[in-house]
Amino acid sequence: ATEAPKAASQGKALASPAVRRRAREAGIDIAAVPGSGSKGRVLKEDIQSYVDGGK
Amino acid sequence: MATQTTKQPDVVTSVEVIDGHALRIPMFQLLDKDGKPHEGVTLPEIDKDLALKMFSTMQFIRVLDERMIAAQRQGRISFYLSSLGEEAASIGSAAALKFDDMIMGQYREQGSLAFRGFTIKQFMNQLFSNAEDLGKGRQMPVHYGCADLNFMTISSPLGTQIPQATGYAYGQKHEDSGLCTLVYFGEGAASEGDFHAGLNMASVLKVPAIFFCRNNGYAISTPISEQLAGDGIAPRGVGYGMKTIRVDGNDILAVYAATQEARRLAVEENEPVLIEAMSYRMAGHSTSDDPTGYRTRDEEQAWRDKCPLKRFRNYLLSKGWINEEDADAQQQEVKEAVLAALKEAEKVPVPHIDEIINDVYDTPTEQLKEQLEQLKEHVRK
Amino acid sequence: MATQTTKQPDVVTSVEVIDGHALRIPMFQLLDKDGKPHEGVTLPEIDKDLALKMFSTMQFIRVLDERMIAAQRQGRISFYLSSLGEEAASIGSAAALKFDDMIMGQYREQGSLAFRGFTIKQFMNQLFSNAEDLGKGRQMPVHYGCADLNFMTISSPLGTQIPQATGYAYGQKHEDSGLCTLVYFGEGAASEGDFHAGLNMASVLKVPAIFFCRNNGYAISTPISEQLAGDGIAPRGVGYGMKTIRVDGNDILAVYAATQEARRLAVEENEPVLIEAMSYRMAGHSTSDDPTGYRTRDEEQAWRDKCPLKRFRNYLLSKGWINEEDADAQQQEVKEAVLAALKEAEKVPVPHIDEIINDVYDTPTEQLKEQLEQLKEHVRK
Amino acid sequence: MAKMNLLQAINSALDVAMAKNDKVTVFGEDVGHFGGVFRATSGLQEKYGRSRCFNTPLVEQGIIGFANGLASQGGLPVAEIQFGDYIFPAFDQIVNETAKFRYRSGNEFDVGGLTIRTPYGGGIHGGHYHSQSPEAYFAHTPGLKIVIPRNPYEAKGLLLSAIFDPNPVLFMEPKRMYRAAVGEVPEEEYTIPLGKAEVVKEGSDITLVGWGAQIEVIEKAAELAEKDGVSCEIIDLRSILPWDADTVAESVMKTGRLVISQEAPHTMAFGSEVAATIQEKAFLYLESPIARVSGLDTPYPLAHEKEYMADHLKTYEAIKRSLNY
Amino acid sequence: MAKMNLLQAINSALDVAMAKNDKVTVFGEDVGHFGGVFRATSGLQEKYGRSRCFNTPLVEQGIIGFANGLASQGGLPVAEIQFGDYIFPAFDQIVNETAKFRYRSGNEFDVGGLTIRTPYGGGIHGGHYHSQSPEAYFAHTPGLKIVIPRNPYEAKGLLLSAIFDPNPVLFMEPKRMYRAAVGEVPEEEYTIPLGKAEVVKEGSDITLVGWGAQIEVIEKAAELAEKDGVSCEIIDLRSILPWDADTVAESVMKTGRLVISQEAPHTMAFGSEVAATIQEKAFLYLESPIARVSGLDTPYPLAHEKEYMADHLKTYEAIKRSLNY
Ligand SMILES: Cc1ncc(C[n+]2csc(CCOP(=O)(O)OP(=O)(O)O)c2C)c(N)n1
Ligand SMILES: Cc1ncc(C[n+]2csc(CCOP(=O)(O)OP(=O)(O)O)c2C)c(N)n1
Ligand SMILES: [Mg+2]
Ligand SMILES: [Mg+2]
Ligand SMILES: [Mg+2]
Repeated sequence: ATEAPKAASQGKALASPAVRRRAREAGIDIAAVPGSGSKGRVLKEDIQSYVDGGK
Repeated sequence: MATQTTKQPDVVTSVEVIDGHALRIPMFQLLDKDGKPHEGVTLPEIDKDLALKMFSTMQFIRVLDERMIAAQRQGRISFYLSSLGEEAASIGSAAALKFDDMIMGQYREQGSLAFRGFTIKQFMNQLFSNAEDLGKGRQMPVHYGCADLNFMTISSPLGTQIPQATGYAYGQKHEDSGLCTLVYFGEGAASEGDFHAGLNMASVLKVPAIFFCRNNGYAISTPISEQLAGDGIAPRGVGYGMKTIRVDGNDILAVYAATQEARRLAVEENEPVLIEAMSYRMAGHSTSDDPTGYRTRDEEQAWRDKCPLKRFRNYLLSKGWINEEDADAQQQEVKEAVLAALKEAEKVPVPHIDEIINDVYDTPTEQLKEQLEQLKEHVRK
Repeated sequence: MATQTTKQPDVVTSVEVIDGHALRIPMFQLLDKDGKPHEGVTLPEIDKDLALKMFSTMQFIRVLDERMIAAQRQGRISFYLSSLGEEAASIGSAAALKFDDMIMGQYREQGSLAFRGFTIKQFMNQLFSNAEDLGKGRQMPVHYGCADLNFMTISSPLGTQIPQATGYAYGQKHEDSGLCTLVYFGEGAASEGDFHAGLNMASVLKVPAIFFCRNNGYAISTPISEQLAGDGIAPRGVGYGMKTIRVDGNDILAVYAATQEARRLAVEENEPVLIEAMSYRMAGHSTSDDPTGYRTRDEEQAWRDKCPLKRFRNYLLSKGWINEEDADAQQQEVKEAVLAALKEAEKVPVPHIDEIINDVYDTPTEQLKEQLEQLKEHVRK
Repeated sequence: MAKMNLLQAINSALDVAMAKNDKVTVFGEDVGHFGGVFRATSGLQEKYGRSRCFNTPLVEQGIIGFANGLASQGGLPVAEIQFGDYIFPAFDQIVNETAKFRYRSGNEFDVGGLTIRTPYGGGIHGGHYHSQSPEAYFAHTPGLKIVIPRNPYEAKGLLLSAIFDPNPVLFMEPKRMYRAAVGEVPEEEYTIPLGKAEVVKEGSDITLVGWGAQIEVIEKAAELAEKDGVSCEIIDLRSILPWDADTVAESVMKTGRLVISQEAPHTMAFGSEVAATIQEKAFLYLESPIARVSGLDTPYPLAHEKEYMADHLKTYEAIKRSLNY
Repeated sequence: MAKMNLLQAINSALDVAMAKNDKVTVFGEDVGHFGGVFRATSGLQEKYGRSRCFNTPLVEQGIIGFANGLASQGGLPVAEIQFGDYIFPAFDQIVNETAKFRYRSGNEFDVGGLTIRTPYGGGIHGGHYHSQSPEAYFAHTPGLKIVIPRNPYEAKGLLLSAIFDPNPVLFMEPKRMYRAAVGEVPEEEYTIPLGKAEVVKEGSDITLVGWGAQIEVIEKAAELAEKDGVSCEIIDLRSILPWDADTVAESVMKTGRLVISQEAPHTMAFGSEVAATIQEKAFLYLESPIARVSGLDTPYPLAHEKEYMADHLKTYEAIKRSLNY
């Protein structure tokens, strides 16, 4: 039941709140981060590579 | 339009303090302690078959209780609760009912259930919480119940069955069934608020219910002197405007006759009746209890002399309806049957794990099915 | 070691059905309905000061009740609940107590509170839930309480105060205070389980408590005939082995004398006492209720003739302790004082918002402080 | 169809049920000739006789004990508790008896025919003994169903379902809407399924969950939010037990945000269960913490009732906080 | 210091309290000469007399009603309810009276002197009427304190705090540990603050929260997890009301994960409040959903007690799921 059954809605991200925090701390919009997890879930590595890529 | 209908009381012009013991209620008894009918009494009409059924049920229950106390000591069951010394109260009252009347028990009325036809096997299945237990192994030992025998499943919280009996009897009256409900409870349980609720409502709503109090002197360790200050339970009936009978609970014929009259009042006149049966809890409260800590051996001995089983046996012997050898032989047979059934029941497995979620609702909810699935998955690991 | 101490009952040898009305309890009365003492009675020793205090309290309460019913109709308060017709029961009983005795009310005993010295202003502050209300505006109108006057704050759930009175009285006995607790309740509330609990425990624990039932014939719309089937409440006392007095609740002298005797029994002999005061609820249950839907005008009229205020007034007139003019003038004064106090109280603001979290615990928890802060922030928006 | 207020809808449901099945009986304090203190049972005694609609003595534990017994006999009792605040003396009969009757007996006996009706909730200047919302006290009790309608139409349909549901149901009526809420209600029988939430209004930015009288509060809050351009999805749980977590979770997976608005004091109100379950079911979708707007953790006050209540303004603020998180 | 089991620790606390203040009285069903069915009050009647330690009639609503009255008079009653399963007849006296006494009277009166002791919990083959963990039923009640000790040392210190705390306290004793738990306990008076959780074990990967007998279960689960290299922080709430959300939130902000393990049936157990509150307070730190390990949503069974219980294995599985989320 805790499994994500579908992808996030338009303009929203699939991510744990802790990952959301990391995005906030990095000053980026998490909805823009491509997620590598199941159903496009954004993982903390994704934030990191987005930040690295952005640099 | 309703009107206020308290009858105008008589007037007195000096403070009249009614004493708390203004009403002394006598106890009805037919057999003396040796089983001899009192001079000139009218005995209830009980034919030989019925008398023997009552007697053999008494013998069975005595054996069952003694055996299961032992079984608990041996660690074969977790808990047991006997009716030693009180067999006449339950069996005598059950015998005076129609089979279709509802019985609601407290937990010390295995006699009534046996009288209705609950088999040794059924007793054992419940006591071992096995897959064949009618209650599906969900309740502690002695919490019997059987719809086919019109014996409501027992519930541990004390007194709750009392207003339930009032409601059940209301339904019987509403259906014009000609039936009644008899509800048992201890003198301890009679302290609960539910007792007050049940009796008062029965009086006002005029339902065919018999409130049968087994006054056995104790509630676990608490003697009746610390339970109540009045003259037992019977005078409370008068407080509710309810017809009331006090009877010797160790005299099965008196119990039978009293219950018969109560049933007549209940069914024919919609008059609920309170019966207080005076008896004594011969054993500990349950196998978890040791009464030597709170009462004297002398007291116990005095009551042992009033044994209801011995008393009825003597009566039947004198009447020539039984003889010593047959009675003893029967007892021996029962002993063996009980032991055999016990060994049988021990072997029956526990109920299927699915039963853990059945009967919470009429059908399991989605959440419950999910919880069961998780549980099974967990068990598989 | 405890022993079982039910006295052995007498034995009878035929089924003796005790009738629900086996015990008829008479009603104690001193004054006839015109206020004339019955022939040859001993009146309680009440000096002129006390008699006038009782009378003026009755007058005050009558005025207060009538005025506040009107105030509710005018929309000035949300709710009111009068004691019209029952002034003698509360005031007569309160007058027989010591000031330090505890009184626990149901909600129709403003007379007792006024007798103890609750001021018009204090009444009004409570009725208007304003910042000066001792109860801090937290309860509906008429839920008075005052520690200084030994009058326990009233609680809406019916019957709960009855076992509480038993506990309070136990504390008084434990401290050897020579004091008692008097607890009021209606004949309707006497159906609650808490009634049974409170009276039975009091009997067993022998506490100095007086259980004062105001039997006014109705519980909202429910007449006593649908509340109980026995002879009122008094016979229940006997069921608990408790000393019991039935008194004419509209005869303030009889109520006084009965309560005096009950207090003596309670304090000197640790004998709890049940008093049943027979009276009638002259008005609707509360301002939310209209009794014309469920009872006849004739019935009301019959009771109007038994008015306790008129009866006592006649007695005092005949004794020469009051005269018509002074009594009327006093009444007029009270009317004006009540109106003035009402106008005053209306102007007092509601309690400070901080009071919303005080007294949940002895000091507000951190969570509560946080919730109050959020609330204040929200209000500021 | 007819215009009915919530009381009339209840009365109509009882009438339909009693006409349909003569095992249906209605009883409680003052419910007989008088028709109950709110008049929900008006006319029923006249129509169906004293044996099917009657006053009981004043004893809640007795009313429910009696009702349990009557239901176990095969009756369909509809017991009234005059105020939700006075249901606690019957707590043992409900929690230990009603709820466990079928389970403990291995289905030898059940009280599925039982329905308990009781008015609940604040906003009527009733202080702490005429204003409580005690649903959460019962929601920890497997075996019970708990149902709360938000308007007259729902009230009638849900009550009819409750009466004929083969399980015991606690039916709680929002008393401040008894006369205030008026709507079109069919005069004949109809039912609304138990255990199913309803999406009262669809939206995409935030999910708002409530039940009973609180739905009106939530709707007002949503109106304010819509003015700010926020699209709110409103869900009425309707059943508190068993409750429809899936409908809520689905909505939150769409909106990413959840505000629960409830009357009862904050700690351990039913919103706690909703929040606990939804953070699990829709974890990865949550854009902000699930918020609960509730009464304060105090007994229900009188003078400060307005401040105490979880009103539309507090709910609106919570919506804004959730969106601006 | 002496070795005591949990019962002896309780008995010692009562003894110390009664010796210290003669307003302390102890009563309930069978607590007098007999010393209670579990013998928690053994010897107290002999030592302090029948007026300070006594049997009551068999009526829970009366026991608590009486206790409320005695406390309002200035006494320090310690009332025993024989089993937590039998506390429900007293629910009205506790929820409507005890909890609201001070508030409704504007502090004219209070029952702060009251302590209610009751054994709770499963694991003793007691079926549904000797096994329940009813703390959650009371936790929705502002005005009450609820305290549950996990071992003998805690039991004595917390009970002494409860008895002398100026607020009414419901003190729940894990009966399956009565004799099973043994530890060093000072013979003299000492107290442990109410409303404060304790970090029983520090750790960095996941926070485990529980109370009472469940702490032992959690410790076992943590041992298993540690073998997998998982560092668990264990928090004993000790007080259920008011409860120490800050200590839990702080821990979760560190570990990012939370598992609550509790005996009671899942829906609306106290874990729901913990989860609802912590997802709010520590939202941005959550790496995985807050998980609750609980009893099933059924009455407490007998034959399948073992399967029903939230044991260390189920708790361990939940820890793994949380970490692998
Ligand atoms: C409501 C409730 N409180 C307490 C108990 C624990 N208890 C079980 S039996 C018992 C004593 C009952 O005494 P009594 O009613 O006289 O029946 P007896 O055992 O003597 O037959 C007690 C206190 C319970 N089962 N239910
Ligand atoms: C436990 C509880 N149930 C119901 C009510 C609602 N109620 C308030 S007063 C009342 C009638 C009380 O009648 P009675 O005890 O005779 O007192 P009276 O009003 O006649 O003085 C009822 C049913 C309540 N306050 N508490
Ligand atoms: Mg007994
Ligand atoms: Mg009345
Ligand atoms: Mg149903």
